[in-house]
Amino acid sequence: MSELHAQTVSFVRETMIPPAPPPTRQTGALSWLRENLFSGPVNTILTLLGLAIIWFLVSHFWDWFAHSVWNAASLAECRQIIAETWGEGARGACWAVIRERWNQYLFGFYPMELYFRPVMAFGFLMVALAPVLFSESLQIRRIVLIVSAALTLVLMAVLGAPMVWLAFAAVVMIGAVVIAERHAPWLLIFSVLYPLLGIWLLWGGSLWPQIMVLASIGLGWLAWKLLVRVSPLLAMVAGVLVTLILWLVAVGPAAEDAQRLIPLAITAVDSDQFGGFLLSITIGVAGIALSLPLGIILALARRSDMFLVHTLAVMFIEFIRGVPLITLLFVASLLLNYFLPPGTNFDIILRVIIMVTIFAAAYMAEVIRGGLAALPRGQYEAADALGLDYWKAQRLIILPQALKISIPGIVSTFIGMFKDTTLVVFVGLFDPLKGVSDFVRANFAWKGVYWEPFIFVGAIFFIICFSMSRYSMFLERRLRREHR
Amino acid sequence: MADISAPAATPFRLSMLLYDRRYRSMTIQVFVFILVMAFAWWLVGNTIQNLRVMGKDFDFGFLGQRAGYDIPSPPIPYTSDDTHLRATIVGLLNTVIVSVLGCIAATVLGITVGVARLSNNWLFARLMTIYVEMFRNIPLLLWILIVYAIFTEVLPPPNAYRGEDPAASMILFDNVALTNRYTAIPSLGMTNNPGDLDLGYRILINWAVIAFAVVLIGGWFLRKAVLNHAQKVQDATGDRPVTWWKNLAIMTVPSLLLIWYFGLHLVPPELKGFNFAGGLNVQNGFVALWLALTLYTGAFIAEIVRAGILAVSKGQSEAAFALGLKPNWTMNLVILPQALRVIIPPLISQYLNLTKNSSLAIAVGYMDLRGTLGGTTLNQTGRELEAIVLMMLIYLALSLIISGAMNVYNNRVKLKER
Amino acid sequence: MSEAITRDIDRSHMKVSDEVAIDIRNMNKWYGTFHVLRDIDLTVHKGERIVIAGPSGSGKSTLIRCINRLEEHQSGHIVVDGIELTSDIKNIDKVRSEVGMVFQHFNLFPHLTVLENCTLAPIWVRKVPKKQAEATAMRFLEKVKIPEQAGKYPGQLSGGQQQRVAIARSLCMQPKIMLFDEPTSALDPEMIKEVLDTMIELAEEGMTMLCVTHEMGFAQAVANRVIFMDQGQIVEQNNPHDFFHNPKSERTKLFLSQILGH
Amino acid sequence: MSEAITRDIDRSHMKVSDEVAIDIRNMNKWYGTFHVLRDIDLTVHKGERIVIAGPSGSGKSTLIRCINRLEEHQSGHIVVDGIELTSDIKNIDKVRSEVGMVFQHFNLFPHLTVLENCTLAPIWVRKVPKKQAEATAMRFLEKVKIPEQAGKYPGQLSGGQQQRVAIARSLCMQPKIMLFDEPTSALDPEMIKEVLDTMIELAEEGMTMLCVTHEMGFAQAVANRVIFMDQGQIVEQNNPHDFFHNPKSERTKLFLSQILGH
Amino acid sequence: AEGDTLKAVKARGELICGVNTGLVGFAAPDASGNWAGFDVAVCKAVAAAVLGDPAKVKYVPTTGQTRFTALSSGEVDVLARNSTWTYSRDTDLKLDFIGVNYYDGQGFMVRKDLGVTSAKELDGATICIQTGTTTELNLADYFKANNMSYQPVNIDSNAEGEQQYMAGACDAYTTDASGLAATRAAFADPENHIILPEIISKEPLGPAVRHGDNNWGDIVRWTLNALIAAEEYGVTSANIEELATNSENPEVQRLLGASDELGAMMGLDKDWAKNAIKASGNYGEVFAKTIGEETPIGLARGLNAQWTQGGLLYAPPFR
Ligand SMILES: Nc1ncnc2c1ncn2[C@@H]1O[C@H](COP(=O)(O)OP(=O)(O)OP(=O)(O)O)[C@@H](O)[C@H]1O
Ligand SMILES: Nc1ncnc2c1ncn2[C@@H]1O[C@H](COP(=O)(O)OP(=O)(O)OP(=O)(O)O)[C@@H](O)[C@H]1O
Ligand SMILES: [Mg+2]
Ligand SMILES: [Mg+2]
Repeated sequence: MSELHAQTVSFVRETMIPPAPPPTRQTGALSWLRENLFSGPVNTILTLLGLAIIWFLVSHFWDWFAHSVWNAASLAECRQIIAETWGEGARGACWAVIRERWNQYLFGFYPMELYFRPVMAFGFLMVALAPVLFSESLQIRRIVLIVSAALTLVLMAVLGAPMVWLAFAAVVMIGAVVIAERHAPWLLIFSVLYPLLGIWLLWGGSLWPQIMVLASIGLGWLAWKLLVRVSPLLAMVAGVLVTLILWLVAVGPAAEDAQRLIPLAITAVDSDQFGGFLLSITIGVAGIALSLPLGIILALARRSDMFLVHTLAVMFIEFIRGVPLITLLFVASLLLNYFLPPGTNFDIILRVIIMVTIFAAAYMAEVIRGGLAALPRGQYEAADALGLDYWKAQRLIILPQALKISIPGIVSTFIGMFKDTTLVVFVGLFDPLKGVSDFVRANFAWKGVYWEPFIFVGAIFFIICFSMSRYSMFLERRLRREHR
Repeated sequence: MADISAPAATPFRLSMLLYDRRYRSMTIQVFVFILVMAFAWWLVGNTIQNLRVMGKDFDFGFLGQRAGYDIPSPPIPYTSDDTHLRATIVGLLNTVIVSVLGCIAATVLGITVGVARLSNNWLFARLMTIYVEMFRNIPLLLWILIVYAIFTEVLPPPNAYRGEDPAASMILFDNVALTNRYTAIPSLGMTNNPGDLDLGYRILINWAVIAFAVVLIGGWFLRKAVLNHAQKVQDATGDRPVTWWKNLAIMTVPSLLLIWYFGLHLVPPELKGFNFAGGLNVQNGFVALWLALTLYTGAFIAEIVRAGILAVSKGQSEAAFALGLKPNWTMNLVILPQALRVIIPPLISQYLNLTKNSSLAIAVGYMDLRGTLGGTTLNQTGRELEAIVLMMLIYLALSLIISGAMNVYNNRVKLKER
Repeated sequence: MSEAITRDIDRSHMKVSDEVAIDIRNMNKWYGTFHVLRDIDLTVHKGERIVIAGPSGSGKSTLIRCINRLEEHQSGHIVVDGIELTSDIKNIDKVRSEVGMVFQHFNLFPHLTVLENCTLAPIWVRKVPKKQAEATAMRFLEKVKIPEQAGKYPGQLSGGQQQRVAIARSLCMQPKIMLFDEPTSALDPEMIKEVLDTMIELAEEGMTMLCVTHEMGFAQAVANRVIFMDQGQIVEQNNPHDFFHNPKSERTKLFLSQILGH
Repeated sequence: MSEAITRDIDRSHMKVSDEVAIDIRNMNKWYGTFHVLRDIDLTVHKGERIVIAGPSGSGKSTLIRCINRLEEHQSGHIVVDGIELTSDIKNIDKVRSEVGMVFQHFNLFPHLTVLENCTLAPIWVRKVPKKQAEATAMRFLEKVKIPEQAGKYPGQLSGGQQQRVAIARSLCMQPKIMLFDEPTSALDPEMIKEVLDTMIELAEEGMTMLCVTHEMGFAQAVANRVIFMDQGQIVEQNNPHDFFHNPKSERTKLFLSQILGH
Repeated sequence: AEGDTLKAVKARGELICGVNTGLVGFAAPDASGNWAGFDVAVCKAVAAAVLGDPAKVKYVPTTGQTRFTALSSGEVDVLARNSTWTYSRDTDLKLDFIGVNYYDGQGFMVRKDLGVTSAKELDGATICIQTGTTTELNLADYFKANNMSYQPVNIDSNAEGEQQYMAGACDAYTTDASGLAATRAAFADPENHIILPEIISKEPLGPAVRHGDNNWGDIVRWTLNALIAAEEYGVTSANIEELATNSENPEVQRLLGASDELGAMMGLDKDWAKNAIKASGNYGEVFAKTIGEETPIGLARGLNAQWTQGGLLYAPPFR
């Protein structure tokens, strides 16, 4: 009736109850089936529908896959083999075309004896990316480094790389693995130098331009250093100007002179020999690498409280995002020559890379803007209160954090861009999907093959993009966890 | 309280241009402006000079010339004698048509798949995941080509429908013929044709279409009125009157009456000569492009929808259940309104992407803006500068319209926060 | 935060009747193969105010979530207000409209105003006319002392205000039993007091309450009974005074020394 | 939390000099059309320790943020250490490197270790060699009693530790004046004491301090002067003893009754 | 830019030649990336004439849309990409076609079982056509002139066109007759397809150069003429060395640089024509090797026979 009642219920457990197994219908394969596949009429229908879809796909495509021919010199021969082996009218896949032309799907017209160079450049790319993309988890970085080192070396050996190169690659890759274990931030130096190295490996030629570019950056840094006491802003402008002017004026001649004095060159490969996935990856990686700084500048400009700077950034970003990439590629191939001084003429691949960069930069700017916006205001205020000026605050406090948050977005942008590199076929470049396939089919032997190249190329795209998207999802999850 | 006393004016010194916050931003902006202007001036200067060197000019006069090429199934009357301008408009309309239909279908597909991925049916959820991953990670161009190739390779040619014992037969009660050129569907015939409204420029709209439009729009408003009324009744008495049959009647009865009045009937396609005639032949290029765009964008939308639903925390539905709300009310009153806020902005940028991606139409020979203005017209007239600039501007305008709509929506639904 | 409870409550009028509000017998629950609740026996009478304490992961939340079937139990019986919880949907709905629940993170509907949050369930579940629902809602908002916030959105309120709205929202369904799952643990210290005051007021009116909380001041002030759980079992039950000053089980002692230690 | 202040401080050696550290005259500030700070007049001498109190929204934070120009004032004058704050960037930079600030939410840089947090500004703003900056940083970390955490990241520290790092970070710039904006209000009770102790130590060394806080124990123990603000104005200024025991204005009385009430 | 293409090519040591991205018989790279084909032979000949080495060519694949821009913007020195010489291209587009290396005409291919024997019976047919080509305009004009209707199926590339046609997505496939023959030859069942007798247009395909650099135009024009003349005079890659030293025919002597210094007039070596012919043989040899009857494509010489054989090939005299 009252308080007393409550007091009578006092209770103390003397012995604890051990955990018991759940009732049987909670476990076992049958219960799994019941719960996951047949838990209700709707679910059952969906399951049957799913089975129907699977059955349809298998029944329609299985025999085609099963009747694969790997060894033939032409489509006609393929057809003949299929007819002989599985009877007249049988359908079958003619993978022989891939067997014969795989190199062009992967490397385009890159000289066959030099295939190891792109492979090496790609392997080094992994090393260069490791400290950036896999900076958090030592274990993942170790796996990535070791696997890519091993793969690169094996592939290079298979592709007949000379001993010198093998040794060079081995030193770099094993060195990277060791450094990653000992003092990972040093790998960043390699990341910074990688663009020059990668360009050299891919295009070959003299190493001097690379060295000269480095030297001019060094001079620009010197100029900055000299002036920074006077005015940081002025110093930055001066540093950039010195570097740019040296690039435009001095690097070329100086490199030639140096090359004459001390030859330091490997076989040059023109960019019109690039094709297939080599082209896609080159455009994709170059585009993303170049668009990152541009995107950062655009994002900062867009967040600026200076009206004009903000407006210009918005206009630029919205314009680029508002038109299809294909029109920008047209601009690269058809209009860029109108816009440049008469007589200038440069490589179509370079032009395409420029347009792709601009395109990606607009998207990148939005991604990075998101990262910037995700930083709490306190970080800006703390930087201000410590007396850091705008650029120092950005460089030391804001961007390192914002970029880290943005990595998943950057990876997604890269995936999109990488897929979009197939559009370069519309300006006459040999993308792996249509460009290479079209000229392969322009050959008499392979006229009429259709599905096999598509499946081959599609599978490679899928593997690359899927693994990247998984990686970015993994990052996203981890970032979300960290933010809590 | 003292009023604003103007800050003491400090005398202006030149160094303030760099070191005074107020002037510094001005200085930077002027500097940026000069830089941008110089760059623009340089571009324009180069262009003028280049045009002179090549002996060309910048002139849109070519749009008035005879186009000379044909466009399959133009949405407005068009022949090869029409001008490039009209060809451009046809292309633009084609772009808009495939984009709009693509957006609608992709939304439906995306929502279905997005929800299916959340279903607790293991098999189906997996299948949907495979679909989404396949389409997200393989270039769109490949999908367009594949879908198109499937259409050409798998479907029978119109020929197969010929003869006593045809190899293929029409479906849906002999109304639809799927061929590897087009899908022949019935067209609408009228026994009581009210004639056309001439909009000028050889654009005709049948009065019956207008009548249907009026009836449907009217019905939509009426439906709103019914719902409002139901809401009022619910507010007053707590019980919500049943409205579905009223709505059904409002939406169907007037249309049925109109159908009866105009004597609307289906004219099934018939094989005449090489092709089906009588009905409508929907080009496979269009269908393939539409389907590929739908499947591709649908995969992205599915992810958006899934993320949107997942973004509404589990606590929300638990709170609703704890209050005694039934699952379907919980969905309608609690989950969806919140999920939509998360879903709509990325959804619209997918619409934007779809519209831009429709420029790949050329791969299947669908004559969209890129195929007409940026393709044949450009090629025949050699006016690349004008054609591409115009094409970019049109795409830009389409994008701005879409993103404008998005901004309006975003501002309307923004959650109020502290 | 024990100083948050300032006044000592006059418990004399807070009668506990003999009627049983909740009756749990031999209840067991598993998550997969993990046995979260083991042989729970618990009878709650109308008007009783029960505080459930225990270390993290001991199954407190799961227990009270079973009471309005946000979680399903796998064996044993739960009878709420005379209705047994089985998988019968009608029973579940009935129980849920008799049992109000307040969550740790409020779970207000951010797209609805405070008033709409409070009237949503009465209108759709109880079919109350809107006007009337709003009047009731305003009454409860006044009770939790935020009538002036009725037109705002939850996002515009402080945590303490949000939790009070959540309480008002539950009350608008005029439940017979209220469940609280750590209602103050996501709040800043100043706001805890606001919410506890509201809960005390409810207690004074004789509402049957089950409250998972670590606010021992609150427990001492209003509870009829404190239940201590560990490893999915009820380890000790007692009136607050004895529970705090004379715990019997070793685990309870350890637990109390931890939370009262500082 | 008044029990946090345990010892009574010997104020005799905490001299207040005649030199003026901060001089605010007739200062007004608006957010849009909202007049947040009205006719503020305030002179702070070197070595003074001022506590600013007042209800939420009264403009306390805004006031001290104006002192290092995180916010811009629109009329009147603020002279800090002889430098007037105008929009001249050089002056602003100079003032900021003389004035340290500690925020409510610490605002440590999560991507840098504790040591890097502390050496960042000395290295980049004061151009101190790294070695030297690290030595200084370690000295201050020792002062706030967490030298052993130097290599950790802020995310690995407790709130109290983080706040002490924030204080050390400010001190590393060897500022003449320290501003504190509710440095303890985001902390759990146990941690408040750690931080207050550190602040008291600072005060004992004669640092000029302006501190927005509701820790009245702290105010009584170390402040030379308590300033009470309301609606953007300084309503009352007094020494702590008189302020707490003999408030003059009605508003102050009301406020004191509220915060000391529970 | 005007007048220095030759200088630029010599300085570069490489001829940049715009070609098709892949067209059977005319231009396509093989498995090791070597370009070959009828158009490619022109590039090689010009490179041999100018630089003395047929291998010094960089091939720039161009699409229907990029080809003329590539030429007019100076990206390529010569465009050898089966482009039809038309009035507007020559004038409005500011190109110079320097001659015709293949006389083509637009035709139709249909399945035999369609029962069609003449293009006039194609009323209402579905026709596959590559967009952005002159064939598209010709087709429209032809059907209009004959009061017939058709449904175009626009395709982007030749490969797609073949695929569409084979699957029966169009009743007829129209393109240049040479292309039709090549396409048909590649079918598994060429005997089931016929090329209709009507040729509905003139398609003179020829290399083009930029407008304005007449000397360069001359070089390309006369290189092509040299190949044609060489066939006429029986100069082949096999006997060229021999004839260069001891030919009786004064025209051959002039052509192969034995007597007059013709090359110097254009700023080339005296061996220019010899080199050009040596590159891949005379016109007839090139034809036979790439698209002739011996090849799977199996085109007959037809209009492209020497004027002496009843064809249209007629090289102006070398003097
Ligand atoms: N959905 C679930 N699936 C599997 N295990 C769960 C699930 N929800 C809770 N658990 C586990 O059940 C146990 C009891 O959880 P419960 O939330 O009831 O604990 P609690 O006593 O409320 O703890 P806290 O004080 O942390 O809220 C925990 O070990 C938890 O990890
Ligand atoms: N950026 C801003 N824009 C507009 N109004 C603002 C802004 N920042 C603060 N305010 C307003 O100015 C007033 C004073 O704010 P301030 O933060 O200085 O108060 P406070 O005394 O520090 O309060 P608290 O104790 O809550 O921190 C408040 O009414 C606040 O709403
Ligand atoms: Mg819990
Ligand atoms: Mg404040």
